[in-house]
Amino acid sequence: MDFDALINGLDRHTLDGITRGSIYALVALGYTMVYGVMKLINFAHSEVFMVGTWTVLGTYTVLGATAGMGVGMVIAATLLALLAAMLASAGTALAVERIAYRPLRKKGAPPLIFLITGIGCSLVLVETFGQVLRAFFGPPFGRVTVNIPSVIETKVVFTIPGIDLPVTNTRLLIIIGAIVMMIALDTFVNKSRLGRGVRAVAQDPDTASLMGVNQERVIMLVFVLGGAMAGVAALLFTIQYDITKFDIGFIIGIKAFTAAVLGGIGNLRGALVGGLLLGVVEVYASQIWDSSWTDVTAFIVLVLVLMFRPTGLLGESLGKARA
Amino acid sequence: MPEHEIVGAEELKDTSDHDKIAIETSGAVGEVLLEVDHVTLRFGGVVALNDVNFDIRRGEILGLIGPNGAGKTTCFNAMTGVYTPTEGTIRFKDQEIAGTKPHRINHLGIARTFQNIRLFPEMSALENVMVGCDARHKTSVLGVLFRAYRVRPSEGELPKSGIRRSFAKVFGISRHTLEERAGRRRSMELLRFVGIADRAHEVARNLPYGYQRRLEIARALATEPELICLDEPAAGFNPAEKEDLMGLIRRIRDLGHTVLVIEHDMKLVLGVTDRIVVLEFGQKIAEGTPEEVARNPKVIAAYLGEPDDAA
Amino acid sequence: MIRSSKTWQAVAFTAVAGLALSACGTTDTGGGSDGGGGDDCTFKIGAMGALSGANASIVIPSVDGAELALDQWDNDECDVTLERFDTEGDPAKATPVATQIAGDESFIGVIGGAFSGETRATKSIYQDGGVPMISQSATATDLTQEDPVEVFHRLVPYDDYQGAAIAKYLTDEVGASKVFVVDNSEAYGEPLADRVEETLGDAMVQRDKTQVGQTDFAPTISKMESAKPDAIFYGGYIAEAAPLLKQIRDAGIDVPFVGGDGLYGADFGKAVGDAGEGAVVMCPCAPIEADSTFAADFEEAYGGAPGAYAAEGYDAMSVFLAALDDGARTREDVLAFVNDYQGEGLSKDIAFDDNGDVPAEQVSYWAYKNEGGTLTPEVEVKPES
Amino acid sequence: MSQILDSYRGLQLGNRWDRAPKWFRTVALLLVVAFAFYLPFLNILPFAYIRTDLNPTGSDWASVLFLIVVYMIAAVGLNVVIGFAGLLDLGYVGFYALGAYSVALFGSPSSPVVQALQSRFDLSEEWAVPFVMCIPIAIAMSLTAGVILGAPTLRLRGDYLAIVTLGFGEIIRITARNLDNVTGGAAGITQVPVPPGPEIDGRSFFNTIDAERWYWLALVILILIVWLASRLEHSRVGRAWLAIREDEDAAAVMGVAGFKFKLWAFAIGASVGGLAGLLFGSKQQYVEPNAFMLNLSFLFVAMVVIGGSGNIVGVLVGAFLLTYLPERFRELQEWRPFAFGLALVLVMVLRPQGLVPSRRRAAEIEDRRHEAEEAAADA
Repeated sequence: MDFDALINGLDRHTLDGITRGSIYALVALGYTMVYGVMKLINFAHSEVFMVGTWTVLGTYTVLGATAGMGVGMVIAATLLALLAAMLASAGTALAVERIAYRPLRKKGAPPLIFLITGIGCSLVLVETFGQVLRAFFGPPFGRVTVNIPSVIETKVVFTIPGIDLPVTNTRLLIIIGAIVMMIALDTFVNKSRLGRGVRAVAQDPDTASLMGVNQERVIMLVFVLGGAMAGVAALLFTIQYDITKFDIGFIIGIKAFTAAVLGGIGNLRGALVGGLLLGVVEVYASQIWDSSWTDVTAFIVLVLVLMFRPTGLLGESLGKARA
Repeated sequence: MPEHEIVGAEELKDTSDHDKIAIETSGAVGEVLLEVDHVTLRFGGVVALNDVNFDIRRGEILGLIGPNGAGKTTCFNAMTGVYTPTEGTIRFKDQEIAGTKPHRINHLGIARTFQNIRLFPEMSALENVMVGCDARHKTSVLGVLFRAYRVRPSEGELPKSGIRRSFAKVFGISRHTLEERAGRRRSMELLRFVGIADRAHEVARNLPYGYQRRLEIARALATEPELICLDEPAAGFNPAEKEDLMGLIRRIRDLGHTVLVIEHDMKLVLGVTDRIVVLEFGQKIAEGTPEEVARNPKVIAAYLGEPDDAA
Repeated sequence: MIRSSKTWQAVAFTAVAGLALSACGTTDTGGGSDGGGGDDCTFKIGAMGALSGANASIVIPSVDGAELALDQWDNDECDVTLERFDTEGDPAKATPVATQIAGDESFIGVIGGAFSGETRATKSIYQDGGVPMISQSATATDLTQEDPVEVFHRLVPYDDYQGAAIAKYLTDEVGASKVFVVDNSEAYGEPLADRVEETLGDAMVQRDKTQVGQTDFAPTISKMESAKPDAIFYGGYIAEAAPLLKQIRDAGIDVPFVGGDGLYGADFGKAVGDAGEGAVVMCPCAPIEADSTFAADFEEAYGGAPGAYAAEGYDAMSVFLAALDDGARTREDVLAFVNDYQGEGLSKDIAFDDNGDVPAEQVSYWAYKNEGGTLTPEVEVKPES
Repeated sequence: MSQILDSYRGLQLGNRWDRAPKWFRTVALLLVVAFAFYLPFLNILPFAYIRTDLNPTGSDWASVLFLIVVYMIAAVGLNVVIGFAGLLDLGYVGFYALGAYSVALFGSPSSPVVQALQSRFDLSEEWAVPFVMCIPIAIAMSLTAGVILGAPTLRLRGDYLAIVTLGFGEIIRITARNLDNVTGGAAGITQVPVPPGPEIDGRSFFNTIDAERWYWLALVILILIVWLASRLEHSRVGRAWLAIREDEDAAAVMGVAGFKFKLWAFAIGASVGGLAGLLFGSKQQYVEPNAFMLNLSFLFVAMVVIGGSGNIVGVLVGAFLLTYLPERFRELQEWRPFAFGLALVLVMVLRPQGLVPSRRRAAEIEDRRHEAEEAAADA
């Protein structure tokens, strides 16, 4: 155990953790929204994120984007990739809902069945990129790690004065991106008419439908919104890590779900808090021990939190969305 | 506490004898069984019960009445362990039960029904009652698995056929098997007692409303409670059914149970109870015999304010 | 009631009759096939390894190489086929495969296991069945040194040798005195990194562990930043090496990056992109001259340059085929032949010592440099033993 | 697909089985068991087509049968947790791993634990805990783990329990991988002991070649476990679990100690999982952490749900299909996971109650379907 390493670079490690956690938080939103409205763990959500990363790669390939382009091109390519990833991820989420969940809802299946179709969908999506597309198109599809051109070159943009902590442009983008999207989503759910429908269904589906809220539309909406957030996460992820892989979603999905539970599943702000906390805990743990113990530490923290707060740090309430 | 002994199977052919489901009580009729002692219950800022104070005596039928929202069901929930009182105590047979877990309270001897029926919908009527009987059974999980606790069976309990009979004679019969048989038999008796034995094997969800209400009572009786609390048992009944129910409540008392009834319907309450406690806005406003309560101006005022919707 | 009971009797009768009738039609299909006894020379050789999954690119070229050796074999007397068994590199999936091979007498040899885990799980099965094994790429030390079995042989040096060679490369060729050693906590990377650490001694500045599936290596990077190494060694696979190397370079750490043979393969360059320029992969696989006949034949047969362990796969098959040429017709004959084999192979001069290892002086160990996305041989390394 | 299902439903096998005379059921059951024991040698056309070793690269039929039965044991155990008690356990592989590791850690002469004991008590280098003693150790370890995991977490609601158990499974695997001095680390432990038996042809009775003996051993244990599990199902314990699943509050008021019964379900499931893991590790004679990845937990849950959660026969069918089909169709190679995922979605969408549902579950689903339809009609 090496607490010195942790203490000496605490600021640096916290920044690392927040960067990592921002991705978790954005993906966690998808779990939390679907859970809030349907009381359902959407196991295929990790693959919604994975599809987003591939879409970014596809967009860059079509645009011929590479490292070292002009600033205008970089912005254009990034924005296009963002749009494409959000669309593709939202579309995938919606398709999963249509194919795997809606028929079951109509049949009144218990939650366990949704879990299995979710896992099935997840496998189908993973294998689509790992096997099916490879069989038809060959590389880059397949079971290997694929390089995504680093369109935005990593540079130190400023140094936090006082603690002398350099902050790179990609990190800044991830953290700001995550927080902006979170605020936007929170505002949408709390302020807009559609968002009120979401909250109404989350609170009490029966009353909501009596009051004229179309439940099916609300469900579609949360899948689309959750998917779009996963798309944003996918772009930010590729900017920071420059890779994708057919099963890249699996671990991030589990982490994001953990983050959602940690913050209080069903609670948007909980997803942010949970994601950031999980990221920071993981990075701290890798400093104290090494990265092979991060998952153990993360899950133990989760159990401890749940023992004292059985519904997560901020409690579960998409309906009330209170902090 | 009634000790459940495995009732011998010798009277298997006899089916309508209620003595078999009567419970043994350990105390004298008329002594205080349950004491609600200055109980206050608050939820956030709302005071649901305010310094409520009454007791239930062994062998009586006590009515707990009051307008909607008077705190009747809350009082019930406090007594059966669903809520813990903010202040005050509840004693059952001189034992503090406030804050005790619901299943412990049941084991102490209090059973209840629910205002909005809560059966186990996918279990048959018989199985529902058997869950109640199980509360008095002693076989543990390991006992069910390995059946090592053997009991020397009486003649009536021995199987008829050769090998099994000799086996049972040598090794005895597991306590689990005997309890299971006794539970099944007792459950059938109880279903007969409440008058729904004809549909014992039907899934609870498919039973008609009146049957479901009676099934809940049978299930509660199966746990051999000294005190059984009925939460609006007549809700949704027509006058003829209410008449039947009144008979049933009296017969329950005759089996040795003490009965607490929450009811809206004044006629039913006045007709069946020995004593009545009246709540309004979480406070006790009157207590006494049906005649006394019916004459009490506070009660009349409380009930004039609101139409008798259950009638 | 009586009627329904009759129905059931009828059903029961029909079922019994059906079983009896079908029993008459017993045919010998499936199951263990009858071995090629006598002078009949019809045999099978199994190749067992991860033919699918993320690490298939380290295994498939070697099996292709074996197939090539079989195609080029000139023998009218014998009819030999190569059967490919996919284990996904998973020991649990490899055991039924091994039992199958061991139980089928027509298999006279196995090429593999490709990875150490599956080899560890199956070598006692092959030992029980007396099936000679020649592994093209399993490098765990214990396979031959701690727990040897007679049937197991391998064409590659074990981790101790590799660790020493890598450490020597790091100190002598790179000239490093502060090496940062990272591994992937898995059965492959961890022992290799341990050996490197042992040989480096004081030349190692810090050790860190990561895990498979990790994408964010910020904690490791920050440790590197404070340790200020002059070289980095990574024991692990491509999937994690790619993001790790990218993040190292993004952080502005420009010291040489060296990996073990887990990174060897065409996929490395693709996965790591520009950041991987100049990265070094150490491999006990001999370089194949681009203009050699083997390379040309391989390219013609499989449409690509020979990949990881292609030459070793070719050699493994050649040894078995030489046994058949020599007149070996049973597993015992083949095993005896392999134990005493001496000959020149594509990858090295082949001979096996008592433990089943190629003698250290005959091993070739190479450093490959990633140049423009392809691994090109840089220098051969021989540790002093 | 749905037509096949409909015609299958038309047969009403379940009802007919229940109404069949007792002698018929006994005989049929005995025949099925006898047939199961005979399976490794099944060589009669056309039935032999179910063998997995028909093509040259197939896998050994008896070994596959063994794996199927081990997974069946695990699925029956998990069914106690999911099907009977209604608790979602996504970390079942943790118990399976504990079982396998117990026999390896205490029974293998090359395990660090045994070596520590050897040097501590001056024992010979071949000494290790005998296999027979490893069985209670394995069961005790997984049972203890079940109770330790369950006691603080069973009060959590269903979905929270899911993630906590998932984490538990990962913690077991990662700890086994990282604790080199205790578990042998990522390299695992070799020389895991096998059950004792007479030597035949110079090999121990349970060896690596004659997999059918392992299969028979596992089958005997499976039959025992199924028998015990059905005892539980049709007893006060089974009723209590069902009552908790249907209405936990009402059950508590009826005197059912919810927490106690849930913990029992967890402990029973855990020990059965440990037993399955023990068989697996012993047959394999080699235990390593990567054999216990998270996916295996999902696979176990899928077996239970596809087969028909709550129904032991259904669970057996589910475990059989999900283990057997990928082995039978090895020639599909890399397409298998894709096909597997597709099959999961299709089967569940077409038949949410599972292939062989418990009648109660089927009724529940039918009920809710009506509710869903009514709700849709209202809206």
